[in-house]
Amino acid sequence: MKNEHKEHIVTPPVYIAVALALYVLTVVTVWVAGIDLGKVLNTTIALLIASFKASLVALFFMHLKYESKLLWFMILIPLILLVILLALPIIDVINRAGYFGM
Amino acid sequence: MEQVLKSHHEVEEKHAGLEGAKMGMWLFLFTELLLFGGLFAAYAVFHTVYSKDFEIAHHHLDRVIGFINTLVLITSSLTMALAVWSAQTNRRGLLNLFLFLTILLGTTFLVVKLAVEWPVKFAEGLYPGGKEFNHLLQEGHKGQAIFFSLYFMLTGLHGLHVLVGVIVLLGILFLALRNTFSSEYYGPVEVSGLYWHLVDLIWIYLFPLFYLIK
Amino acid sequence: MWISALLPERASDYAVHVDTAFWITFFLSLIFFVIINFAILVFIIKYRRRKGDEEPGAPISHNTPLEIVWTIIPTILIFVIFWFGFKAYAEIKWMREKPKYEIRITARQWGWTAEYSDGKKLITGTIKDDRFITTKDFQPIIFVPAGEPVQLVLTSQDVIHSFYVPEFRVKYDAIPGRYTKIWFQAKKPGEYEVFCTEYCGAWHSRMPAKVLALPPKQFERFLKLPPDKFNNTLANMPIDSIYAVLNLSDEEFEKWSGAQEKLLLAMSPAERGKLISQRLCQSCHSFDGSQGIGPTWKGLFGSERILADGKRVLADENYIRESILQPGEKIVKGFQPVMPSFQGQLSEEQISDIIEFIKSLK
Amino acid sequence: MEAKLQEIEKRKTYLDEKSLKSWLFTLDHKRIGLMYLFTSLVFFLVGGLFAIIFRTELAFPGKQFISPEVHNILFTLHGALLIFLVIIPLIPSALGNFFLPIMVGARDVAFPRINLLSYWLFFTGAVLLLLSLLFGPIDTGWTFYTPYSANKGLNVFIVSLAIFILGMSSILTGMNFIVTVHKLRAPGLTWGKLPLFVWAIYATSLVQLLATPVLGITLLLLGMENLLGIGFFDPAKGGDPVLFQHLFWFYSHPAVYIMILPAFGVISELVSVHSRKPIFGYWFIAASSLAIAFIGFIVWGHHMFVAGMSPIADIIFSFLTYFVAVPTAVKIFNWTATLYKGKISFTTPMLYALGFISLFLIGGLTGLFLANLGTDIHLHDTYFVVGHFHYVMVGAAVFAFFGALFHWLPKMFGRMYNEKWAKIGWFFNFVGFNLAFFPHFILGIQGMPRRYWDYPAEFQGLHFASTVGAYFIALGALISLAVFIHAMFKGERASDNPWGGKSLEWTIPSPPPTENFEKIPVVEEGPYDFVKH
Repeated sequence: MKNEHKEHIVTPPVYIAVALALYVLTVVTVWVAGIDLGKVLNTTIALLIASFKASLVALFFMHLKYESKLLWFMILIPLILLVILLALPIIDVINRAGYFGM
Repeated sequence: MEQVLKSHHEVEEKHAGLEGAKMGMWLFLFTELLLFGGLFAAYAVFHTVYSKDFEIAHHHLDRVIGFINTLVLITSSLTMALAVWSAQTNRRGLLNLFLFLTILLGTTFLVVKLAVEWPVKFAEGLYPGGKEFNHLLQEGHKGQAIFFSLYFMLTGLHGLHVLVGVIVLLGILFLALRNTFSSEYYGPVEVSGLYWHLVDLIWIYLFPLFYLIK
Repeated sequence: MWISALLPERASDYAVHVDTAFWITFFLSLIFFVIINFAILVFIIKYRRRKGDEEPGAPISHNTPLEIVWTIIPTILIFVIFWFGFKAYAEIKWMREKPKYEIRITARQWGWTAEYSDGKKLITGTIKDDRFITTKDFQPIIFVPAGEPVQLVLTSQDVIHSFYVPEFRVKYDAIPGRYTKIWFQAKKPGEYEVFCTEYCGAWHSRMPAKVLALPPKQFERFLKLPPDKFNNTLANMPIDSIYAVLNLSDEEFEKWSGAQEKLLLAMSPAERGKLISQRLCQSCHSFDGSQGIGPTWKGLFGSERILADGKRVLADENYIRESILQPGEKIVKGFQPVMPSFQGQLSEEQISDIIEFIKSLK
Repeated sequence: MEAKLQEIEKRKTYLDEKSLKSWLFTLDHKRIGLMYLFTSLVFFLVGGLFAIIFRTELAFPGKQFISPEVHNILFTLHGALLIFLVIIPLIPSALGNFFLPIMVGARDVAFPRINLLSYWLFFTGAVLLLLSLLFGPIDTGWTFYTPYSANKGLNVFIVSLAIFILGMSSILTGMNFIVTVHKLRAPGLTWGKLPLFVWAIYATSLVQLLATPVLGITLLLLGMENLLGIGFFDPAKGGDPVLFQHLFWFYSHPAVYIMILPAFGVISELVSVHSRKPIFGYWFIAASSLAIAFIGFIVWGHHMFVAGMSPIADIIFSFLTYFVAVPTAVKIFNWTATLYKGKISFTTPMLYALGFISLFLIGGLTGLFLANLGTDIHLHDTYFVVGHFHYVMVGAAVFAFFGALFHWLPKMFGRMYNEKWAKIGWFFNFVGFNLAFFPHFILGIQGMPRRYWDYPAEFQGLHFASTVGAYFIALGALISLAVFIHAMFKGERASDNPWGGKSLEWTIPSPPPTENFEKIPVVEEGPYDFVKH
C-alpha cells in the first residue's frame, strides 16, 4: 500500500511543448474574443479554451497523467461540486421574475 | 518529513511519505478550488444578470497588461515544472536557477498587477467606495459597480495566493541552496510546485472572464 | 377530526391543500415511527442479555433482499409526499386568475406600511413596552374582501422581513431592493394576525399587524371612501370602532364622515399632529423628555442642535421638515442614522400639523 | 490480583508526561484529541448557559429580565458557539482524533504537525470569537443574513475572521483524516474490515474538506461588505441578499451532515458492541454514509423556499432533498435489525444509542415536513424548525457523543465510570430533552415564529413546559459531565476490553501507550466478528 513506485519523471521537452501550447492558446483566446458570436457562445468558447489550458497544466505540469486512478476519482468530486455551486444559483437567478431590482 | 522507525524487520512510515504528502496537497488544492468556486459563483450570477453592464465596464481594463500577466504566469509554471524535474534528476544548480526564475516571474506578476494595473483603477476612483464607483451607483449602473467589486475581490484574492506562493518558494529556495533536496528527497519541491500550478490555473480562468468579455 | 385542531384555522382557499400535504406526511411518518419504536421495544425485551450469558449474539450480518425492499419502499413513499407537497405548492404559487386588488406592503425595522392603488395608506408601529402583546395590540394593516383573491406586493426599506399569516398558510420574504408577490383569498370575514418571520433585529417579535377580511358590503364602502379622509379617520382607529363605522347605514355613514370632517377641521393643528405622531413617531421619539432611539421632542422646537459632525443648527420649521423627509441629512450627535424617510407618506398639511404639535411640547 | 494491579500501574501510557509543554506542543493524536474534547466541553457549558438564560426569559410572555437586544445576542452566541465550537469538532476532532488512528492500526495521523496546527487554529478561532464581544456583541443570528449583518462594522468582521480560522482547522483535520485512512491502514485491514466509525469519520472529513472553503469565502465577502462596502449582498449597490443565502447554505447544509455523520458512526459501534452481535448490513451502512455526504451538497435550497428563489429552483431543491431521506432510513432500519437476536446489555452507552435512534427518528421524519414544498411555506422559520434541528443536533448528535464518551472512557483513561449515576444523567437528559423540544413542534404548527423575544399569550403553556425541559437537560448534562470528570481521576481500574469489542482499539492496553501498538498488527477478522474467538 505504500510501495514507492518509481516516480514517472516528465522530461523538459514535454514541459516546453506544453508551455508553447499554452502560449498559443492564450493568443487564440484573445483572438476569439475579437469575434462576436452571441452572448452565450462567447462565454462558452472562452471557458472551453480556458478549461483546455487548465487541463494541460493539470495533466502535465502537475503530473496528474501519471498519478494513481484513486486521485483521478478524487478530482471528480470537487469538480462536480464546483459545477453544482455554479449551476444551481444561475438556474435560480435566470428564472426569477424580477432578477434583483424589478 | 520522513522519520523512519525501524523495529524488528518491518519498515514503518511514521508519516505518510511522499505519496501521502502529495495526496494531502491535492486535497488542499480542492479546497482552494472551492474557495475560488464561491467567488466564481458570485461572478456567474452577476454576469448573467448584468451582462451588458459587464461588457461596458470591462473596457476600463487594459487587455495588454492582462495578456502579459498571463504569459508571465505560464512561463513561471514552466520554470516551476523544470525546477521539479531538476530536483528529481539531482541537478542542484538548475534547481536553484529555476526556483529563482519562478520567484522572479511571480514577483513580476505581482508588481505588474499592484504597481501598474491597480493604481490606474484607484486613480480613476473605480474601487468599492471610490468617487467614480459611487458616481456609477448614483447613475444606476449597478452592474458596473459590481463588476469592479468582483474584479478587486477575485484578482485581490488571487494576488494574495501568488504572494503566499512566492513566500513558500523562497523557503524552498533557501532549503535548496543548503542542498537538502536530491532525487531521493524532493517532496517539498513537488508539493509547492502543485500549489504554484494551481495559482496559475486559476489565473487562466480569470483572464478571459475579466479582460475578454463580449 | 379532533387532531385537526393542531393546525390553525383554514382561513384561505388554498389552506386545505397545504393541510392535505401536512396530514399525508404526518401519517406516513407516524407509521414509520411506530414500526421502528415497536421493533426496538420488542427486540430489547426479547433479546436482553440474561445474567451470566457470555455467549455473543447470533452471527446474522446481512440480508440483501431485505435491504433492497427497505430502500425501495421509502423511495416510493417520499415521492408520494413530494407529489402532494408539489400540488399544494402549485396552488399557492400560480394564481388561477389575476386578483382584482393589489396592495403594496413595505416592511421596515419593526413595522409595516400598506398602500392601496387609490392612495389609501395604513401604517403599523412597534410595541416597545414590557407587558406582553394581546390581540388588541394587533393594529390593522390591510383590509381585504372576504371571498375574493388579493395580491400583495412585498418589499422592505432596510433588512429582510417576512410576511406571515398562519391562518392563510401564506409566508414570503420582503426583500429590500426587490418586489416579491404573494396572493391569497380569505374564505370568510374575520381578523387574522400577521407575524414577521425573518429575523430583523431588536423588535423582530413586536411588529404585530392584522388582516381584516370584510364582507362585500363593508368592503365596497371601504373602497368608496376617499383616500385622504380614510387616512385621517379609519386608518388611525381601533378595530372595533372600524367595524362600528363600516356597519353604519348609508345616511348615518354620510353623517359620520361629515362629522369627522368637521371634527378634524375643529381640531387644532397641534391636536391633529398629535394623532399622527402617536401612530408614527412615538415609537422612537418620546414626548416627555425620556431617552429613546431618536431625540425627545420635549423642548425640541427652537433649541440648538449639535450634529454628529459638530456643526450647530437651530431646530426650526425647515430643520424639522427636512428631518422628516430626508432624515439622513442632519443626524444629532449620539444618535444612530436609523430613521426611515416619510417622503411621499405624509401630506404637506400633515407635516405642518406635526410641526405645530412639536411646538406645543415645551 | 495485587501484583497484576501493580503491573498495570507501572505501564507506560500516553498520559505519563505531565509537563505543560508536553501537552501544548504534543504531536500525539490522543493528547490533541483530549485538548479538543475539553475545549469543546467548556464551550458546551457556556452555550448551554446562554440557552438557559433566554429560555427562562421565554417561560412567560412579556419581559421578565432581559431586553430584546440581550436576548438576540444570547441566541446568536448560543447558535454560533454551539455549532462552530462544539457540535462540529466534538465527535470528529475530539473522539475522531483519538480513535481513528488506533482503529486504522496506525501510530498517529498522517501529518501530526498539521494536526497540532489544526488544534491551535481551533483555539485561536475560539478565543477570537469570544474577543469579538469586546467590539460589541453580534446579534445577527448564527446565519448572519445580510443586509442585517452587512453594515455592522468591526464586530461582524472579527466574528467572520474567527469562523474563517475555525474553518481552516476543520479543513486541515478533514485532510489529515482522509490521508490517514487511505495511506496508514494496517496491513490486512481492507476497506471492508474498517469499523463503521472510521467510515463515518471518512465521510465527514470529505464534507468538512469540500464544504468549509465556501463558508470561508462567504464570510470573507461578508467581512469585506462590512469593511469596504463591496456590495455583493447589498441591493443598493446591485448585490443580492439571496446570493448570500445561496453561498451560506451551500456550506451550512453539508455542515449539518458534518454534525450527524460521526454520530451515525458512533451508533453503529455502540449498537453492535453492546448487543454483542455483528452489525446488520455493513456495506449498506458504509455506503449510506458516503451517499449522505454527497447528497448533502445538492440540497441546500430547502432553507430558502420562501426567501425569494424562483419556483423552478424551489421544485428542484425539494425534489433533491427527498433523496437524502433514503440512506438515512436505511441506516435506521439496519441499526434496528442489528438488535434482532442480539445479547443486549443496558449499559449507559447502549441507553444513549437507543435514545439516539428514537429521537433521531423524530428529527429525521420532521425534516420531511420542511422539505415539502407545501407545508414548508407554513412551517418555515417557525418553532417547528427549531424543534427539528434540536432533535437532530441535541437528540441525536449530543446523545451519540455522550454514548461514545462513556463507551470509550475505559479505553481513554483506563478507568470505569459510575454506572448508576451515568444512568441518572441519561434519564434527565432523555426526559428533559423531550419535554424541552417536543412542544416546539406544536408551537411551530400553530404558527409561532422563531427567534422571538416575546410571543402572544396563547403560546404560553408550551413555552413554560419547554423551559422546564431545558432545566432538566442542564441537570442531566451536568450530572453526566460530573460522572465523566469523576471517573477520569477516581473511577476504579477498567480492563483493556470491558465491552468485548472486536475493533483494534480494544486490542491495546488502556490507557494506550504513546505509540499505540508495539507492533503494527496484521488484521484478519472484521471489526464485528463476535463469533470467531
